[in-house]
Amino acid sequence: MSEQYVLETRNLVKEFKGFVAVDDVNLKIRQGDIHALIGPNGAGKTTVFNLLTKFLIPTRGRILFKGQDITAMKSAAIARKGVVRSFQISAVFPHMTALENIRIALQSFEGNSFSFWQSGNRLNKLNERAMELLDAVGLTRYANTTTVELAYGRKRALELATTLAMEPELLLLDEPTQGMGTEDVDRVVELVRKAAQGRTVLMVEHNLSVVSKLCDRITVLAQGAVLTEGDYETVSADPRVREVYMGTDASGERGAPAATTETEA
Amino acid sequence: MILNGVLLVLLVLAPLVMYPVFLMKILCFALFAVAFNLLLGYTGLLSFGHAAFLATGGYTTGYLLSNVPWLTTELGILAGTLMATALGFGFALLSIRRQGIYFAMVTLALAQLVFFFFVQSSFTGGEDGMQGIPRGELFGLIDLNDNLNLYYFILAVFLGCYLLVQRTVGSPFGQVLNAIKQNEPRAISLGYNVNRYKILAFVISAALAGLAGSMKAVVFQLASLNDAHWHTSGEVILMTLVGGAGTLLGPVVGATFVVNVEYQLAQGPLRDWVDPILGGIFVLTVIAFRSGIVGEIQKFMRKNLS
Amino acid sequence: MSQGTGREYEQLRISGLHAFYGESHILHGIDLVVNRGELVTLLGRNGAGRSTTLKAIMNMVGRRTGSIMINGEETMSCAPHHIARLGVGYCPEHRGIFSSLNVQENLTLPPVVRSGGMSLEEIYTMFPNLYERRFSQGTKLSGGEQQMLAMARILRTGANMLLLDEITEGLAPVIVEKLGDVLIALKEKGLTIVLVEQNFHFAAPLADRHYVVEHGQIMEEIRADELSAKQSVLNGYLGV
Amino acid sequence: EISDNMVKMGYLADMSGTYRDLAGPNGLKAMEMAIKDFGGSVKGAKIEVVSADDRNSPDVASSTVRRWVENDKVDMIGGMVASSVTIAATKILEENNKLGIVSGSAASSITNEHCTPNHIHYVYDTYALSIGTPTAIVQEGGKTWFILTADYAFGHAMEADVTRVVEANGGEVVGSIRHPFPTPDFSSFILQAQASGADVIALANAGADTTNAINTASEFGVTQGGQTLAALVLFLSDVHALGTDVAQGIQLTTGWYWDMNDETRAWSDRFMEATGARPTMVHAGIYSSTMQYLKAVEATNSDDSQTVRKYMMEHPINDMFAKNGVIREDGRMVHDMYLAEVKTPEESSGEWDLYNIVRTIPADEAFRPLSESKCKLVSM
Amino acid sequence: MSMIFGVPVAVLSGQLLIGVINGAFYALLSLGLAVIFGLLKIINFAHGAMYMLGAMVTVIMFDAMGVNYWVALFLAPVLVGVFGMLIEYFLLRRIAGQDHIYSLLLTFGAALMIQGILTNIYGVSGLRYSIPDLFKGGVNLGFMFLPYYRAWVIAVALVVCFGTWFMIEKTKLGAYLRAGTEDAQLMQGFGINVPLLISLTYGFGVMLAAFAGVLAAPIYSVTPVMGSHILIVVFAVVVIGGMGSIGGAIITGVLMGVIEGLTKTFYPPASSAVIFLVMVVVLMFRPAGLFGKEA
Ligand SMILES: Nc1ncnc2c1ncn2[C@@H]1O[C@H](COP(=O)(O)OP(=O)(O)OP(=O)(O)O)[C@@H](O)[C@H]1O
Ligand SMILES: Nc1ncnc2c1ncn2[C@@H]1O[C@H](COP(=O)(O)OP(=O)(O)OP(=O)(O)O)[C@@H](O)[C@H]1O
Ligand SMILES: [Mg+2]
Ligand SMILES: [Mg+2]
Repeated sequence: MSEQYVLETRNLVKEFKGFVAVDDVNLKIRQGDIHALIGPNGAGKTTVFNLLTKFLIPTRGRILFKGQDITAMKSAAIARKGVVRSFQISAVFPHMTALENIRIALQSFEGNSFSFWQSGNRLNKLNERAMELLDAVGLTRYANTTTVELAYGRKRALELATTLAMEPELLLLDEPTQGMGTEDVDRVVELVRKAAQGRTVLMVEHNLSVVSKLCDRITVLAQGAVLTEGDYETVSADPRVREVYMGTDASGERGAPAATTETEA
Repeated sequence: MILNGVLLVLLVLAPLVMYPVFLMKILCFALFAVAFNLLLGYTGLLSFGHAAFLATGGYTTGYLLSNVPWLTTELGILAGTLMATALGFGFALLSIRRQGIYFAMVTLALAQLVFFFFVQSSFTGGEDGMQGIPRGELFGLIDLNDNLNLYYFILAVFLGCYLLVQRTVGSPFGQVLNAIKQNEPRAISLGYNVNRYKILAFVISAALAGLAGSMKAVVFQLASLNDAHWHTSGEVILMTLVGGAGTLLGPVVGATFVVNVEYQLAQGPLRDWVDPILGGIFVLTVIAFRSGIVGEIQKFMRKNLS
Repeated sequence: MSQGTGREYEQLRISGLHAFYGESHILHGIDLVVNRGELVTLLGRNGAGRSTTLKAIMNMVGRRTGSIMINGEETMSCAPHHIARLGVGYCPEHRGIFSSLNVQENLTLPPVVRSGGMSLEEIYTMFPNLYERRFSQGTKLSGGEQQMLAMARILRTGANMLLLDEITEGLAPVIVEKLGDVLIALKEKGLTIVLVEQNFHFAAPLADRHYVVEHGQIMEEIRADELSAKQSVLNGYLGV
Repeated sequence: EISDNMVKMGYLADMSGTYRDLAGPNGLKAMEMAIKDFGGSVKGAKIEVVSADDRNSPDVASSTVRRWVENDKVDMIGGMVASSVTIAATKILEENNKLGIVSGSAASSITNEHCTPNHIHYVYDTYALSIGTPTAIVQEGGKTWFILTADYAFGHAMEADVTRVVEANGGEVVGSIRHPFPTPDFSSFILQAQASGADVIALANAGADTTNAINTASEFGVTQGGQTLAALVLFLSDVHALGTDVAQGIQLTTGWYWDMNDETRAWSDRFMEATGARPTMVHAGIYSSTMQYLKAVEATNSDDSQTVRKYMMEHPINDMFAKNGVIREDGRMVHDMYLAEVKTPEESSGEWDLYNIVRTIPADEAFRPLSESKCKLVSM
Repeated sequence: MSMIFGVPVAVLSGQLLIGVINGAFYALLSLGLAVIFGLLKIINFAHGAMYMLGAMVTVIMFDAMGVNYWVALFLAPVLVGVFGMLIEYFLLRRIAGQDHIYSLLLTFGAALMIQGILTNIYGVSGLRYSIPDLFKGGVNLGFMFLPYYRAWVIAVALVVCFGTWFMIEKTKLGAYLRAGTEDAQLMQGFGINVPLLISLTYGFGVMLAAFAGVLAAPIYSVTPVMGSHILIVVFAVVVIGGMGSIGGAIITGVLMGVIEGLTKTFYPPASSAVIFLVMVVVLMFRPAGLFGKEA
């Protein structure tokens, strides 16, 4: 019935001690789309991500990946099935170099991860691919830098590269451009576009210019429930979306006070 | 490399100048600490119950060698190691899902229950200890009552285990352990079933600790409740930290240092002051040499080379 | 808003500031001045040292040399809590919401250092989300809600100089808009604000002056009225 | 022939742990006093002492003893408290044919299943301790007994011995509790013992467990309730710590008491001068046994363990510690033991004036008869 | 007389009361430990030594200067508390923010030193101290004889526990403490003298241990090693309650006293192991302890 949908949720609900954070959400993510999940702060976007990757257990509802029910699966199993997320707050291995960070991700496909008797040199063949990924996020120079020493924005870039290393079928990105300078934002947009070829992306993003440039389809969440859905034009024209989320400025750049609009032109 | 070679030569020649039983004691504790460090230093798990494995290895080997006449020593040691491995697997299953200090405390609690079992069982000889364990013969051929024979046997086993741990730490498996140590949720999201990795690490560590206990029982020809006491679990933490957790040589150096200091002090004019002096050393380590002896040397070299 | 008219009160003067994290030397001689009632931004690429500058003002970096005067008082030898007591409010990059406290406790946690701060009601009207979740554990809030809380928290203390690090991070456009209004209102009340921002479109219309930071040094100072003239220079630095 | 023209003695004891006050550093003083009193040399051979803290660990004891006898040419080892330490040490002494004189240990197994031809058990043992007190108390009318037993081999052995003695004298053991070692709080056990209604509450434990139990018993009014308290293993240092206030009236068995006669008083005055405390029976035993050993070496002109032990067995001991003490073939030194009662605060004239000696238990009653011995050295 | 599992009800009620009394001790000790761990993230292996110091100081002050019990009840905890603050200031402060395990090593080392030095001075047999005259004797409750002193212990321990709980969970000072442990630097940036707060907290936690020590002095044998046995039991109590949970430490303390008491009645040999059994079972089902918040 739903061949073209990579991911579906059916009446997904998450309650925290009586507080309903996700309220009966039915998502349908089409194969190959870049799908955005937007909405005001506290709408439940991150919670949805957490449910999809089983960092939280749904109170009710079902999750289907390629038609298969994955509601009961564990985090790691879901990741191995090809649903991989990046974190909103940067998550890296702080005392490894950038290169090693990526290698750990690549290694999970190698199937020798329990071989405690093998030499670590077997992993060197992953270096090339790791460097490619670092290059893609502009971190080539920092390949051998210990990750703690990277500035915040670069950690985010690294986090993204690590996620891509997983070659996910469905990529979940939680605010991938958060904390990045303009320059990097553009690079990430390109990166996501490139990464999206041949796979599906579901992203949370508050930078509307990124959303407008990248996304094929947008779901707006508000107070845990789906407010509306459609492409950027449809959604941004919706007065309810303007009211609860975009504010007076829908120019496509990041939200800014009314006064900005003049300077911008 | 050169350093390792020099150390090896020293170890081979050591019994010519030093008392072999004492050297063997050091090797046993060094192996114990190396095993423990695989968890603390390389997986980020603080086990507070490793005494249980040391004691299980010792008691099992001791019991078998005393009661099964045809059993050769290496088989007795193997049996002790296997028993500790099995116990380690049990501990791991019960504790591995707990985090941080809770993990430490569950392992402590389990070890206390094991201690209780040993206290209650008659085969351990209670507080008299299991005494007079025969050293027997290696492969039925080599007489281990000769201190030198036994020393070289223990040295060989120790070196084998040390190399195994070295290999493990650098292996693909070791990389994953390191990742888990640094950021567990991230490792999960990369598709690793972290509990399985932790369990395997725990079991390897328990096996090596059991092996250390088995060999110790053969060396001293006794196994006692002291081995199972929580102080011993604490002692191995101290040895590891004093030497340098997360370094390969650290636990070896730490064990050598602590065993030596304890022994030398107990003999000398300060024999009533062993505890306070050891205490002072621990305090000093934390304040002034936090990375441990080996860790600090490494830091110093890195600084002066770059 | 020109400098040196004399009637202006110099609230912050940093000269020759160097800062280190362990071995690494991050700030290489920062010089800047902020007058009372001014809003200045620190612009720059990732890793330029803007956050570090704010932390250095608070004495929260490993080691510092140089001089930092607050209200004409040298603070290089002051502990962080003394600096806060001089009327400085700091909102860190990583929010620093306390998980052992609920939202309301988080909000009322920082001691009042001066009179004239906002009341709890005012804050809750400004951020209704926080009101709704006021008895939740602080870190159970969504990313954006935590950001609001981090900002709101220092508005209560009555600090008259605010050091704000990336406060629009992760906020929905409506909220960002509202924050802009808040900053304007604070400025009108006479507060001094040092703003570190990635979101130039947010910062540009609010600021009196911009400092461009690169490699731990101030590369350029741009007044609001020079902004259009120097746009290309700025773009060069920011890599737009 | 005295080997290397030197008599080297080792003193091994707990110097810093639970048993410190029993033998400990003061035991070493006692040994040194004996050597000094002997003159510092035997037949021109120097007498030397090495000492070590065994840390109550058989490992430590075993590596120390091994090194002493295998490397450092030690001829005799004294002290030894914890039974695990003693058994480990004596095994090694047997292997190397050196001599051990055990003064601190209580376990009677040391001259029973663990006996060796290379050691002597000098001062007391659990068998002896559990004879005197129960016999006397049962005879005075304490017919029903409740035993608080430390839950380890030593406690179990004591419990069995007491039960045997009580029953042999016509009494009855109505209950017992095995408590973990160590137990910081005894109130629960004391309560159960009170509820049992037994005439006598016996403590088959030692050290801090015993003092804690006695303290609690006093707090819960055990004696006011008409029950008698019998501590089986109680040393002078323990009673001193408890004070006569709490400990008054308790009956106990001891191998020696400092205030028995002029001879003991004279020696313990000297001991007190050196250490600041009155000697326990263990301290006195260490002094005495060292003396006897040196005499034997002198007499035989040898420090060979078998020669010396044989001489010591053939010559009864008569000194301030023992009258007509005899070392048997199993290594047990048998001598008179004493039933003592702790003085009341009114009777006591000073902090160390603690016991009234009630009765002498003759040597042949006090110790396990050879006929019951499991020792391999005892010829049937 | 009615029986439960072969034990008379009267005996059982006595055992329950004794359990509660011992539980009050555990509560007091684990409370201090929970305060120190919960608020400072320090694994205080010197806690047993501080308890011991409380008792030793009480006895020593009495012997040397005739300081009586009532004065000691205040003076000894204060002295030990100040001593604790010195340890914090000169030692623990230097490892702030480091892994837990360093505080464990450091406090363990400090405890060895304190214990060892006192052992060499005072020996291990114990020092004499007697119950204050006011509390000599007791009352017969019918099912048991309750010494007045034990009644006093339970009353005063519970009052102190509740007071501490209230201060930490319900007052502003408590909020500072809780927040300061999560991000000391930021708290300091808000204008709070965090280093001082930390010293005081450590001093306070240690004071609670010393207070328990003073209470123990008249009824337990006072020796330099009296704290080392009780240490890991108290740790177990804190873990079962949930590390960092102040209320949890108190309730669990009492609960464990009772469970231990019941074990002493039904199967005495296991009474030292039962707490660990409970711990394993509890953590099986509640990973963060009975009252702990899951991370
Ligand atoms: N573990 C939790 N316990 C209780 N409430 C929670 C928990 N996690 C999230 N919430 C609440 O659920 C709501 C949704 O949170 P969520 O993090 O999903 O928001 P979001 O849409 O990602 O917002 P943002 O854009 O600010 O990141 C918020 O109001 C938050 O306070
Ligand atoms: N704790 C630390 N240890 C070592 N180096 C650090 C540390 N924190 C920051 N740095 C380094 O200091 C430099 C400046 O960092 P800072 O956080 O001030 O940058 P920023 O300008 O605020 O950038 P961002 O936009 O990424 O926050 C960076 O190169 C970073 O790698
Ligand atoms: Mg979110
Ligand atoms: Mg920054």
